[in-house]
Amino acid sequence: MNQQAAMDLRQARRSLWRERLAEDWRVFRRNPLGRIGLTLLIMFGLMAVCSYIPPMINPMYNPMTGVDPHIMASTGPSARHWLGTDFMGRDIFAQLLAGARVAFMVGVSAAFMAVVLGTALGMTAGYMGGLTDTLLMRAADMIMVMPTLLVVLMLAALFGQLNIWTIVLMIALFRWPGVSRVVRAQTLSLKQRPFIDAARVAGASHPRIIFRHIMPNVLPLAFLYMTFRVTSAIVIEAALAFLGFGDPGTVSWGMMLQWVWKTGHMFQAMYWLLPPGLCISLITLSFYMLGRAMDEVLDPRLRDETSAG
Amino acid sequence: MKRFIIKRMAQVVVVLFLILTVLFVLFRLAPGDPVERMVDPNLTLEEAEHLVEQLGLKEPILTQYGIYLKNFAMGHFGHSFHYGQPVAEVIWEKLPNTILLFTTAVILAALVGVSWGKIAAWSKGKWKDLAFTVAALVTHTLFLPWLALLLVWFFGYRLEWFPITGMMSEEVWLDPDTAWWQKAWDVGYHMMLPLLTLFLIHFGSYLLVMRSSMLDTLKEDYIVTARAKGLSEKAIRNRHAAPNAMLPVVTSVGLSLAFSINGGALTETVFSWPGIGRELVFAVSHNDYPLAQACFLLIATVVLFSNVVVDVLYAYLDPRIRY
Amino acid sequence: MSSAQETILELRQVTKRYQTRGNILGRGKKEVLALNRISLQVRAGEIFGLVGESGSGKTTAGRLIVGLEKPDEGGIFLNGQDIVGLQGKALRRYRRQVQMVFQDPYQSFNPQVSIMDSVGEPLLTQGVAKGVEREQMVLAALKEAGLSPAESYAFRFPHQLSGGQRQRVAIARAMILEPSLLVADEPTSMLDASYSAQIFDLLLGVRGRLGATVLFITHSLASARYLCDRVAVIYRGNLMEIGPAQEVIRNPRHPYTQALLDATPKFGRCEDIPRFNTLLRAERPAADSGVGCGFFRRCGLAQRARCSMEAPEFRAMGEGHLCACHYAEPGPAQADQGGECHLGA
Amino acid sequence: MTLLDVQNLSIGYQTAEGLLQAVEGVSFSLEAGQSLGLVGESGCGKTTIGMALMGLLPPNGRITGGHVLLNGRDLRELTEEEMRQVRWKEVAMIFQAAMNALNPVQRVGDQMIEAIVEHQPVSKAQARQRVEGLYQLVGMPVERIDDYPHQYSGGMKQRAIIAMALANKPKLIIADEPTTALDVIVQDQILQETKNLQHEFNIGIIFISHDISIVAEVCQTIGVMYAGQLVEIGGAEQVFYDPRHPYTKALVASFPTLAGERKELKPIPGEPPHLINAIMGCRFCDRCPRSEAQCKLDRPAWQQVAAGHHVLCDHC
Amino acid sequence: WAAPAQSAGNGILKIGVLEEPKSLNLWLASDAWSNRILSLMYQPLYLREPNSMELVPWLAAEQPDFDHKTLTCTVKLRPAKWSDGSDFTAEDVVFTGHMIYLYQMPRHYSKWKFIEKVEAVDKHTVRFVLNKPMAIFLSRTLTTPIVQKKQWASLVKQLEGSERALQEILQHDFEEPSVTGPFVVDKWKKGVFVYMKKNPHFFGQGQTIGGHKLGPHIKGIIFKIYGTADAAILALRKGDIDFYWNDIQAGYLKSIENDPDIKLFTNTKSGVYYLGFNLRRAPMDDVAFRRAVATLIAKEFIIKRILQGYGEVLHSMIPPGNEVFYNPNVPKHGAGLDRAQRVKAAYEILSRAGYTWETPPVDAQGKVQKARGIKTPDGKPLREVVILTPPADYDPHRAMSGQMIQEWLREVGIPVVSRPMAFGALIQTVKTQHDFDCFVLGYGKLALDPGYLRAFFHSSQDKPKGWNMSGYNNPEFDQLATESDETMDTAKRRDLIFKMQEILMSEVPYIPLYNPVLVEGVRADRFTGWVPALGGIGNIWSLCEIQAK
Ligand SMILES: Nc1ncnc2c1ncn2[C@@H]1O[C@H](COP(=O)(O)OP(=O)(O)OP(=O)(O)O)[C@@H](O)[C@H]1O
Ligand SMILES: Nc1ncnc2c1ncn2[C@@H]1O[C@H](COP(=O)(O)OP(=O)(O)OP(=O)(O)O)[C@@H](O)[C@H]1O
Ligand SMILES: [Mg+2]
Ligand SMILES: [Mg+2]
Repeated sequence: MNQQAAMDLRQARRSLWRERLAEDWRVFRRNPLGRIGLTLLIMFGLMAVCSYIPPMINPMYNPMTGVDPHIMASTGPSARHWLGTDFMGRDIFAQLLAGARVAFMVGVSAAFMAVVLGTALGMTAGYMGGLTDTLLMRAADMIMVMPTLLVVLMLAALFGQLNIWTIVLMIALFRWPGVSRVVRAQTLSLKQRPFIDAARVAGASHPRIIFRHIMPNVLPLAFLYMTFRVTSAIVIEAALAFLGFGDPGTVSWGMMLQWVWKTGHMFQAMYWLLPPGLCISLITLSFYMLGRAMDEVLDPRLRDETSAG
Repeated sequence: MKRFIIKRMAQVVVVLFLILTVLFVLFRLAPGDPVERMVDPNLTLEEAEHLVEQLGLKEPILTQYGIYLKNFAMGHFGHSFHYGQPVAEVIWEKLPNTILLFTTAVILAALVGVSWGKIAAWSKGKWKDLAFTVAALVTHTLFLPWLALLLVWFFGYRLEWFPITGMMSEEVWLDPDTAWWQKAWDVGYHMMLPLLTLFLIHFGSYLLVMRSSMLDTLKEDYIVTARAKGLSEKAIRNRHAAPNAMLPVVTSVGLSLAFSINGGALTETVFSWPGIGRELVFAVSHNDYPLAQACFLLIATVVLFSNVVVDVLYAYLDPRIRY
Repeated sequence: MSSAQETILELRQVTKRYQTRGNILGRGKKEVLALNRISLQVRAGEIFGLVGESGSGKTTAGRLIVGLEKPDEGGIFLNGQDIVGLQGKALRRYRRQVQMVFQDPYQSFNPQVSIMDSVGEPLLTQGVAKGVEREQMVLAALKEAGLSPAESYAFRFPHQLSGGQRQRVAIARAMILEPSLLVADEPTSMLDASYSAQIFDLLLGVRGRLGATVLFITHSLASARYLCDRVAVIYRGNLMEIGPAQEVIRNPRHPYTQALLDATPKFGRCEDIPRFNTLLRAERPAADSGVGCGFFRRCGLAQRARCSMEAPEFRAMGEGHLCACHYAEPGPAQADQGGECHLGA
Repeated sequence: MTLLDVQNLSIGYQTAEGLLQAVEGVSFSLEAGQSLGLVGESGCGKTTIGMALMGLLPPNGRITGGHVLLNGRDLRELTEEEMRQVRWKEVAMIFQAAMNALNPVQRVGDQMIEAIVEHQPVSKAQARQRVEGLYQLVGMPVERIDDYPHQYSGGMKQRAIIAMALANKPKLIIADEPTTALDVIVQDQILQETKNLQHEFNIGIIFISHDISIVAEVCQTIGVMYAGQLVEIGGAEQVFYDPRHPYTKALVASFPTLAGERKELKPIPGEPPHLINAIMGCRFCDRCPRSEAQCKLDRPAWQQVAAGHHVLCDHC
Repeated sequence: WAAPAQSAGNGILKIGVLEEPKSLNLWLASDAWSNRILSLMYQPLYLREPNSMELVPWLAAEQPDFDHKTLTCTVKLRPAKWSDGSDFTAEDVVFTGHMIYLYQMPRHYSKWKFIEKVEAVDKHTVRFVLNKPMAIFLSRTLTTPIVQKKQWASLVKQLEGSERALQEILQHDFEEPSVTGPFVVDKWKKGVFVYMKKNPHFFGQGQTIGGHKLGPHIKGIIFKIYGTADAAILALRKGDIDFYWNDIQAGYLKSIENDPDIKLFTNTKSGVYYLGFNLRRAPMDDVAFRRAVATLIAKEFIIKRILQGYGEVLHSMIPPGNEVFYNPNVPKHGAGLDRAQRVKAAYEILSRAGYTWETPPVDAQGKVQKARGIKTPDGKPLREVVILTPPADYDPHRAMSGQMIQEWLREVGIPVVSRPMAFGALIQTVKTQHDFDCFVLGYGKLALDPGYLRAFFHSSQDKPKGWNMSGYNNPEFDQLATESDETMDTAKRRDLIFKMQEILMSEVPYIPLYNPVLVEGVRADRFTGWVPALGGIGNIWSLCEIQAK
């Protein structure tokens, strides 16, 4: 009997979360922006996954090192090279696929780091207040006024040899303040909310308040910010590569654009100029749209509207 | 108000000092010295050593730091390794160009973005809103260098309408008879493409921010009041909704300034617009540290001061805030 | 009314000040005297009403009592033990005895936490029960609060409940540890009349069945009269009048209480309600230091020389009825005219 | 002549879950200079009616049936431009959230001048003079005309809005919970002033509140609303002393009073129905102590219980 | 919209360049872009004639009179004028020499420090006294551009005793430098254009020097600064410029090859692109290993595929265009072999040196197979070798060459990775830290005098920041190099240089790969008379000779 009851309760608890996710999903799905964004992202995800295939078919499809033995200059699309080849006879399509992988890698990992850092620091500052808050926020202010691209550019020039992970790390280091400011503001406002008082009256300790009560309310926001940070990380990496300060050993879309630009194929190789830029723009767009859609899912006003009545 | 401004300025100075120090440390931490990177077989080892010494790179670090701070305080930003000229002069030559391009673009984008954002929010759900929003979303997320290259390709190469580089035609400037307006026209003509690039990228973000801020504002009660007062739609939109909706836009402009400067540098680089952004990229790739340092500092200063200006502007626009 | 006469809670000369945050520069920084030397005693088993307008410091008093904040001066005693400055374990133990229901049912629940976990939180943090046992206790508490079937409410998020339901959940949460004192901070001010009656019933039940003492904070004299055994009227942090509910409301002695009663819209058979037409002045300046009478700024009777300098003593006006006014006299209320009823004027 | 005649008004909101029938079949009328109170719990459609009378329903709201006749003119047939002329000139509104009803970045005086200039051929200077007059009328210091709203206290804001409502001498004012956010003492002052002004200018007032005691203090006629319907309407005394509808009865019974004996309050059990679902019969039947099986199915009809006292219940 | 001005008509030549000069200060501006402009202004005593590559008297009036016994050289000067109208005299030459010596002028000092004395014999005669015989005296010292004493003397005087005199000099900025060349800068709009007008005092005007009848026949030159190649190419196609003074990348060639309005000139450069080894480390210290690598590299493939034909194979560290010093008979590892043969040859070299494999690259039947498990002669597995290259965007050719070399070496089982590295970092790693295995670098503009061989491979240059990046150390070579440096007789010196090349190519510290070919484009319809030369048509001779069509 008791066991049965316990099972029922567990089930009820599970279905509660299922329902909540289902509801979020419903709201999300209603949003055309979200639908388009997600579809595009899935497409890019597939591209990233598929990037492993061409080099397996033929080593000449290796995006960085594979050259078509019969082609010595950039050629247009053909059956053999769907999007043509670059100036050395490398397959543009294979590069494009590899670029998707790099974009995800850079975007997601930089954004993740920035958001984790920003959330942790923002919550610390907001919850602790006082000197900690002041110091952290002054630091954030200072970093925030730096144009990230130019900073990373300068560091790249100074320290030479940037590999893709150092770039990711630097983007993360310079993009956290925005997140932490928002998280801090949110933490501050949460701290003022009566339910925190209610938890304190219930006897909750500081860690419990932080992790059980504040964090779940901050995380969606952090997650939302992550999608926006992903776009900025991808764009910064691409711009860096475009300017020639990227990781020379990585085929990213920005790098592809740089090759087409620097090797003088801009005017005759549309097939080479268009795809990488389009991909960067579209992936940015899709993360952006995803973020906007999530914003609406998270927007409490909206939730209250649907729950009212 | 005055006290607030003074206090903010003091903050800016402190932050600048920090940035200055960080820059110094970074440049000293960086491996190698600038001479080392001059790969010229004509430069013998002996000569290189002598040059390093002459450039003052062999002094003790603290001495260098002291000299560096003193010079900055006195407005000497050193000499560019590359041009041999005082950095200030180099920057002084390029700064007006950047200001011309960047501010024109940002102001135009802000005007268009804000007014279209206003209209889009006002006609939410209608085709106008859809068209504006989609246009903004697309242009806002376009990869700037790519957009620039496409514009170069289309307007410069295909249509041959606009020059794709530089900021003036030498004929115009060599001819002693050209009137000032011809020169202005010439610069404007050269500015078309970079301006268009920056404009497109920025207007989207202004539009989106304005639109969502306006949508928030439209939910406010005083808008209902304005309606109830029987005001015309235009009056409600322009007198009540827009001024309130502008507030978040102003803040977001201030906050995104650092980010748009990235775009400015990229645009200048692609279009060889002789401005600060391009100069910074150039200096960085030519290891011209004094120049890079000064350009960066200038940019940081501009951003910091603009943030102060934004704060003040905000207070001006929002009577609830009184410093 | 109440048989138990021993004091469970005592506030002794409690003062609380707040620094309002000025702007970034620190300009406009002000000190707000939220509570000014308040002393009162709550007896075990009674429902004690704390009545006052918005901003009078009612919530502040509640927060001090449950230990969410510390008084700047004075002491708060529960069963004779000073609770000011309790920390850590001691504070947690204290909170098993004192719980609070907050004003805003929409804000006092974590939107990310289910009702089950919200209500069960005290059990967990106080180490009373875990797992299935905890869940059963939560269900029982919800049932107690009139939410049945409890299972269907337990596994919802706060936004899926109406305001009245939430406030009942809040009471369930506060009562799950079976505290001896419950602070109810305007539990109905955000609710519709039809819900408030439910909440009142619940609070009466809490007192009746569980024998808990209730400190009922409200701005409405009518609900105070309905619910409370004794009431205290406060104005801007100053205690004005204290006494049996019926006595204070039907026979107010303090000009402020009188003004409050005058202003309260009445309906129903209200012929027997006296009207005092107390003279209220527009605000006049006074030192904000807490000396003098708290009501001096608006009082029509007050004389500067006396009232602004000398804080009035509490004087007995009747059986357990105290009033802090230089001009109040014991005896029946002196109404200007009796029973003007505003109904359908 | 009847100032306002609302006939069978129904209003729906288009929501994600479907059409929300916020108001259904509401009829009442108001003579010039009279006051009508609408009471009912939160979400019963009071504000919706007020907004519909102003022609200011939100984009997803729509009048789905009925007529609104103002001085014999059907407001539903007016064009948007004509409606604009009506607003504030003939019908003014005092809003629920007075705190937010003033534009925070405009001076209060300017906002009032705007309301005058929009509807009357006067210069700004003249309008300003008028505003000064209005300030005196509502007992506010004239020198604070040029302040911003945030510099006013809650009561002052409310007074300013009342003054603004009077700016064009409208015949009808809709006051939607004008005092909810105020302290009792201030509330009392405002209610008194409202009453005085109404008498002085012979204005019809529709007074909306969820607090019966406030409505009781101000209005001659009272309409009780429940879940989008008007369930009882009649003179104030009739409704409060002799409530007929079970809901009205319950409402009166659940309200603590200052006078008389301390009577026991009787809470109304349950929750109001969801308005998304089409409701066939009586909307109150789930919570009604007297409900019968038939109540659920039959649409209740209006009964006259006394002169001018009507109830929407088949069993009263 | 603005129509391209017909520049030929008004006698102004428009040249497109990518960067503007650093400054007009000769001592600072040594880079290629500044040089394009400064070389038209500051003139040396002797200049190479483009066809014969011989030095011809330029500011000098006749060939130098060198007395080998006293190590004295007397040079007679032309009557010439500075652009400010004052006379060019022997004092200016003496002053220039003193300046270089005094301040250890970077890039010049090494060419002058062996000069004992330089003096003005009379107004038009200079006498140099050397403290030892020096081969580069004629070809490099006497080709130093001369600056005007009048203009610099006051500054030099001011700087007496200054600690940072050199810095001051480098940072000195003249509004209007006095020069002797055919053009002077008239207007310089920073970042936009440089306008040079004809120098009315140019000594060569109307003269015939080295068989060339000199103009200039044009009124002036506008250097338009295009930051990017695409813009410049577009300008050339549209006719906005008459000459794009830079190498046209293969990518652009397709679009302009068939343009009748554009004429392309193809010239070799004086460049060497090579693979360098770090001889301080195993296995690169093993000459057999290096030879095997050299054998495996198919230079023709690199030229054909990577350079798309725009280059010539190099077999020596001196490019063949340097006809005097190029030794055609050096060992040419693997020349003419196909892939399989290369693998076999390399296999043979390595196995003879004691390398072993688990699976050798060539099986018992002599067929090439996939090699595995290569071990060094001492039986240890061969460690991974890293080839550093500049990144593809800096120079796609070098980066790609590195990739190809990696593939080729793997054919015999040598574990190699090619790693592109940002240019600055690469130099730092290779030149300063010596922390590398192999690298691919190159020089695009080597002097014709082979003195650089000594710099690159002399053991004295093997120190941090020294030019001997390989750490090559061969006493015999050192001896030859020093001797050749001090041999002033060209024939004798040539023998020494030949021998040095043989030693180098047999020990291969560097494997020369290719010398790119330079493609330049001019408008065919505007100016004629371009003078092709080693290093392209962009040279002072061209600009002195071209005429509007
Ligand atoms: N955290 C705080 N910081 C500054 N001032 C505060 C703070 N909390 C309360 N106050 C001030 O203290 C005074 C008393 O506030 P309190 O919330 O106790 O009033 P209340 O009687 O509960 O009012 P209400 O009926 O509006 O809830 C008010 O003037 C308020 O502005
Ligand atoms: N814009 C809207 N969209 C959808 N539903 C709405 C909208 N506005 C109001 N509603 C719904 O219509 C019903 C009536 O709302 P209304 O605001 O008229 O109630 P009310 O009686 O004024 O309540 P309160 O006392 O809370 O102000 C409610 O159920 C509400 O949820
Ligand atoms: Mg309170
Ligand atoms: Mg309402």
